[in-house]
Amino acid sequence: MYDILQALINGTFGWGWPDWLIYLISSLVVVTIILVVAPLQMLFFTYYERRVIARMQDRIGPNRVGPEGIWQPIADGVKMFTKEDIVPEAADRIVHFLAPCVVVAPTILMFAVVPWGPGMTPVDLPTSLLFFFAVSSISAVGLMMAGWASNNKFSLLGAMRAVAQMVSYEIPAVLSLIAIVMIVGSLSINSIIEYQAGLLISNRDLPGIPDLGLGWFVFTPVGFVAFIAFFIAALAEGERTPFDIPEADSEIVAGYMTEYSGMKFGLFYLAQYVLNFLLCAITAILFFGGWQGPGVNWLYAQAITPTNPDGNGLFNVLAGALGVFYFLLKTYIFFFVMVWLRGAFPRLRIDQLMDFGWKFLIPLTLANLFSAAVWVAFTRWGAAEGMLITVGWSPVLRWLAAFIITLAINIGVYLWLTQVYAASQAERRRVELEELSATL
Amino acid sequence: MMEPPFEIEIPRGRVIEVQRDDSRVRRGGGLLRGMAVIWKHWKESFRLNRSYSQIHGTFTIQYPEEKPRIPEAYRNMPILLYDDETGHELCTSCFQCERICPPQVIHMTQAKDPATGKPVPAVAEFIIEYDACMSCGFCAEVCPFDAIKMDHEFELSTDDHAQLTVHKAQLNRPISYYASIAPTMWAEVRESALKKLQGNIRRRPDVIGIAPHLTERIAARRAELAAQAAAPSPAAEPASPPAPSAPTEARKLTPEEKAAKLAAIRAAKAAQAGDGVTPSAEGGTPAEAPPADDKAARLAAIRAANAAKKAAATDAAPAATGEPTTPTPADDKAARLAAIRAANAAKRKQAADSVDTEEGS
Amino acid sequence: MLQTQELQVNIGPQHPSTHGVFRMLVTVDGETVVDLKPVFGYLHRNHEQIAEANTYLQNMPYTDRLDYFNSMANNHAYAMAVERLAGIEVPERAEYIRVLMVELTRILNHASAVGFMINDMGAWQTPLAFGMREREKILDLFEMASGARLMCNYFRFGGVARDLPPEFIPNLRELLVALPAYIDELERLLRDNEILLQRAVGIGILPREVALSYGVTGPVLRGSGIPYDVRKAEPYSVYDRFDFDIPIGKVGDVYDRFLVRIEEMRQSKRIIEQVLEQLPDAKGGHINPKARQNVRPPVGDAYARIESPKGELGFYLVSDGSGKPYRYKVRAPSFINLTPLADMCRGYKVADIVVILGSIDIVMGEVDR
Amino acid sequence: MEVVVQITFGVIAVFILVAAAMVVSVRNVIHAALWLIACFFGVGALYMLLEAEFLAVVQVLIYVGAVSVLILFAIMLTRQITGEGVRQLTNRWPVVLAIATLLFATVLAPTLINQQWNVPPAPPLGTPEPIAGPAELGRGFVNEFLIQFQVVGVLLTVALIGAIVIAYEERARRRKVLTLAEELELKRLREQTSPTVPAPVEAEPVVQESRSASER
Repeated sequence: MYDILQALINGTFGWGWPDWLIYLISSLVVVTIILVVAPLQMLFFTYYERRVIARMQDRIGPNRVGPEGIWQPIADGVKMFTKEDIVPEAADRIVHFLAPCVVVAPTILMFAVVPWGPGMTPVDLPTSLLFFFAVSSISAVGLMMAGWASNNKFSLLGAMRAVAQMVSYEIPAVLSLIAIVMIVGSLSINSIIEYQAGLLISNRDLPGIPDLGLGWFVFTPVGFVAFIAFFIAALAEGERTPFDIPEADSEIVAGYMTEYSGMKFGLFYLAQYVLNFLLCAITAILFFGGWQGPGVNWLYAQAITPTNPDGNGLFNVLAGALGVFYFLLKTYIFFFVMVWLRGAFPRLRIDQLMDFGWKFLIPLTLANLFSAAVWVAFTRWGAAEGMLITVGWSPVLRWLAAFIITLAINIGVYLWLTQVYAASQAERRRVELEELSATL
Repeated sequence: MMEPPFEIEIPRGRVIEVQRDDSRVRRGGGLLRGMAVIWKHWKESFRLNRSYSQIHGTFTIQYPEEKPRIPEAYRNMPILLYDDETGHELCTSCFQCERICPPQVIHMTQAKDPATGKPVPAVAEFIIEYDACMSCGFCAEVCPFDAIKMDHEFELSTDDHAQLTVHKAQLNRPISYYASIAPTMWAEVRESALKKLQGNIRRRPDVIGIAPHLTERIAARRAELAAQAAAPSPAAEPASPPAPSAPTEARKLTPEEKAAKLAAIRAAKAAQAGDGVTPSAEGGTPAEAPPADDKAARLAAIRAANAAKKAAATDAAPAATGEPTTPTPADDKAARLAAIRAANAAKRKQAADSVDTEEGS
Repeated sequence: MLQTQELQVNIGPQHPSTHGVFRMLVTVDGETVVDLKPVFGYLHRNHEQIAEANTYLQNMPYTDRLDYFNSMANNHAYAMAVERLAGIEVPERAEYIRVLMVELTRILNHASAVGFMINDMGAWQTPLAFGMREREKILDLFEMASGARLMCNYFRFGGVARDLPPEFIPNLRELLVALPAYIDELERLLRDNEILLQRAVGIGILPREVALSYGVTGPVLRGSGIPYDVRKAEPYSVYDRFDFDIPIGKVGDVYDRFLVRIEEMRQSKRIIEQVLEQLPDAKGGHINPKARQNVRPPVGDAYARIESPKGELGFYLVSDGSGKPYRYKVRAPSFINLTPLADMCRGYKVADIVVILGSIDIVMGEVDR
Repeated sequence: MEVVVQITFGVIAVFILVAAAMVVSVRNVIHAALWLIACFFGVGALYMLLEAEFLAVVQVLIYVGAVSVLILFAIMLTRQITGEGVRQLTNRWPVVLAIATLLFATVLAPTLINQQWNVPPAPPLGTPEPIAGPAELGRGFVNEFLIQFQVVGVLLTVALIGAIVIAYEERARRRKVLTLAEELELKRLREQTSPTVPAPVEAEPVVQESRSASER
């Protein structure tokens, strides 16, 4: 945004404004856009989810307010705003009030590093991926505050479950990301996206591949396993079925939201849906190339960029539009999958969820980490790093070897883990009984 | 590893053990299969489906725009039928429905001949408490005259609870309405119902038994017809509607004449009161009163009935006879009511005494 | 070491997954259930006492309200009891219609019971929506025949209220195409679902001997592996003329009950097909023309039981020769199946309680009466 | 620009100090924990101000996201939910304050006196790049500080195992409640192992055990 504005104001118009003013203007513009876009995404997502899940259940879904019910979320919002705000007598008023804010703020902050299109990153941090996950972990504190301040058993139980779940599933999420970070060699989201140019194979793994913006990580064995693991972890972090235990209405009513009403309740909803959007977006970015897609890179090459200040501003708009289109399309498809899962599955029990996370997902992602190391070694290392086998191999051969080896490792580990996981559960039951019979 | 499922033969069948195979190692195939099922539903849901044999497609009926098809037998709330042509109600107030009704929500009073005070096979007031009705349909089933039927109307919601106590005027529906919602069911009973109705009409004097909202119109129509018949030629007389009452009598029903007639009836009744032809003499009042006055008349009737009941309960004849004198009647209506009350109380006392003596002997 | 405190949690009476106004006073140790006290009676409507003040026929619509999912089955048991008491013959055709209706009821009850159970596991309504879709179709049929969807009030002493309307049989035949497709789809959706297996296998085990000692009946008993079905044990109506199997479970856990219900839907469909074959040859009309509805049975008592979808449903009537029952007693399967709940839940997790409750398949209208 | 940075620093520093003071002075333990989180945030902001983004992010990730949640968990699991706790400060807090100030002064006074302010020391030629970004940190971990890194790793693993050992109890001892199926299974097992002993006598403890569990 900053570079475009600078090019526009100082280049096109030639006004020669000072840097800090342009910086301030661009910051304000970006913040405004984010603050507008985030709630809009949430509104759209609630409508989208309800319509899609209704279709899955042979229903139609909301279709009364506006054409095809498109204004339904607005009507819901109006309802939320006009509802009475009830604070329980025994609640801790200040914390009760602060909790929704603490939950919502990080989700909006996370938007700061999400690139919407080529050159459309609000804040281009070199450690943006880490920033994303660091900030996302703050909302756990907000959930704790909500659960504790409500002074309700169900709330506290829900908050504990939510936080335990978020903390546990952050580990497989981050472990699966580390595999990607190892391959890319950067923590910057932008460079991860740039890596995924090419056609089925990344440009950087195999130079000379035509650039259609399709060199996505999901086409590699490492990326695929990381994608599955990350998506499962994202479901748990976003409290989506089958991991929506914190708000399991059949057990603990509405979890940490039980004692909230009116717009405070609405804020929790906002946070949840915005978080879901961001998790879908980051999945699209990391494994499906974000805004990458056929044509975007070509358009962007002719646009005004720091490296190419003489470009045409029109191409900025075109590349941006196409990039945003690809990005949102992928994001919405992932949200569709989330809704699809919600339509299809019951939910796990809390101890089963922890079992799955710690005993299956984490070993799987650890093995995937090893695969990623193998991948890097085969595709990039030479004699200098001590990788003597691949000396003299052509890039195609190296890539093929890496692909086959990592595929074998990942499939093998998956099959073995499922077996071990099942056996461990059966074994546990047996051991339990043995111990019992020994003690009694 | 898997044992063959357990099975034994029993007469005309087997006992089979369900196949669990839950010891198999699972790798997520079941989840994917479930997702495939849901995907199919999602894909097919853009097609509208109303077929019984299909399990995919959207089944939703968009309610206010699109009404569900209602089978003939559907029963919601009871209604009363009247004949389209004559306006006569089919109900004869036989009290069958009142007796069978499980939640006891049907209440009715029998009509009386205003001239003679004798009961007429027609209903004076008919009340159904829709709010407590359980729509069981027994009333329609037991009705020997097919006068009470179950309606298909289901949009009964209201913000006024009192509206759910439904009176005869709101319960009345023409036969043609019922024939349109349940043609075959009506066709089955049509013959006998109409035949019985003809029989009953003959025993109903004047406008008794005519749907209340039609009495005015019918009176006007009769007056018109009578005027026609009187003016051009007496030959037109047979063309008058098949109402039992003569058109000459109908002409009397101008307001002044009606008042005169009422006075006459009152006198007659007062004379008859001693005889005690029927315990519910006051039941005749609502039928005479025009529909606008309906409510007040009913109230008076209920009040009178209550007073009579009370009087009977006190078990002391002097007290009962003395009671009518205490209120000072402002108008003749009140006076008449008081007279009826007193007569009733006296009669009930007599009846009770006779019962007592019977039981005693 | 890590000591946890025992905590009492009230689940219900106003709770999303207690299937009505039902309260469970749960003592938990962490997430483990130490003790559970079912508290019910919130829906008590004095059903039996009201019935003793009503005439025999007037009670028929009240039986609809016992287990409002299976009004036809309730009607059947009550009609059978009065018929036994008053010695009323039922024509053959009426018996076939009765069996047809009760088996349709069984399908709709199991479809929704499975759906509700999966809902309690946390599925977002989908299996329930599919079950409700088939249930709606069956209710359409009920509406055609009896005039009402839920409170059918269809049975009369000596037969049924009306004969089947002409459009009933074609619609039923169409439905019989959809039913196997629905059941197969349900199996595909859930049977091998790893999450369902995790939640259902080994949960809420009701061992054989315990099930017997509690007097549990219906799919819960059969899920525990005891092949007891009133339709086979004491064939009433015309059930001795049909071929059908009795599915039983192996372990007695939630999963077994789920499978037994699915298999029972298949068997009910088989029975309906046989009814359709034999119905045209059946003698008699839809009701015994000599049967008086306003019965005054001779002094005596009678007990009639049927295999209702939820278990053995019995009506015990004592007549003193008047038009009203002197004593009227319902043996409600939901109530008796609910009694082992505390034992079934002990030692499992809190989240399992609702699943176990869902797998018992209760209707509070029948439990509290 | 410098002025803005100075002002921002001042604001953040005051915020941190206030938050820290609140941590030790509020009555409610949960509130204290929440103030601690605010304090951590302030430190993260300071890092950000110093353009050490990586450290700032890691500060948030570890302290706010993990450590504080752990603290909150610990408090909620061990204390009454209502949180009305005792006063955190002792009666003699001025004494403690004085001692703390004294110690602080003894450590910091020489530094403050000897430090030459405002003059950044010129790096001698040939010194490596300062360790700032994640790439440099990573390289540092696996090259220069490999042994330290490994030792810390082992230490953490040991701590992890220790935590498991502390938390671990035998299942049978931890689980006081048996399910119905387990009870019967046990009974059956017992009958198999000791057929000589009459079964009812053996079975009785099981029943009693279960009953006592349910009565508790």
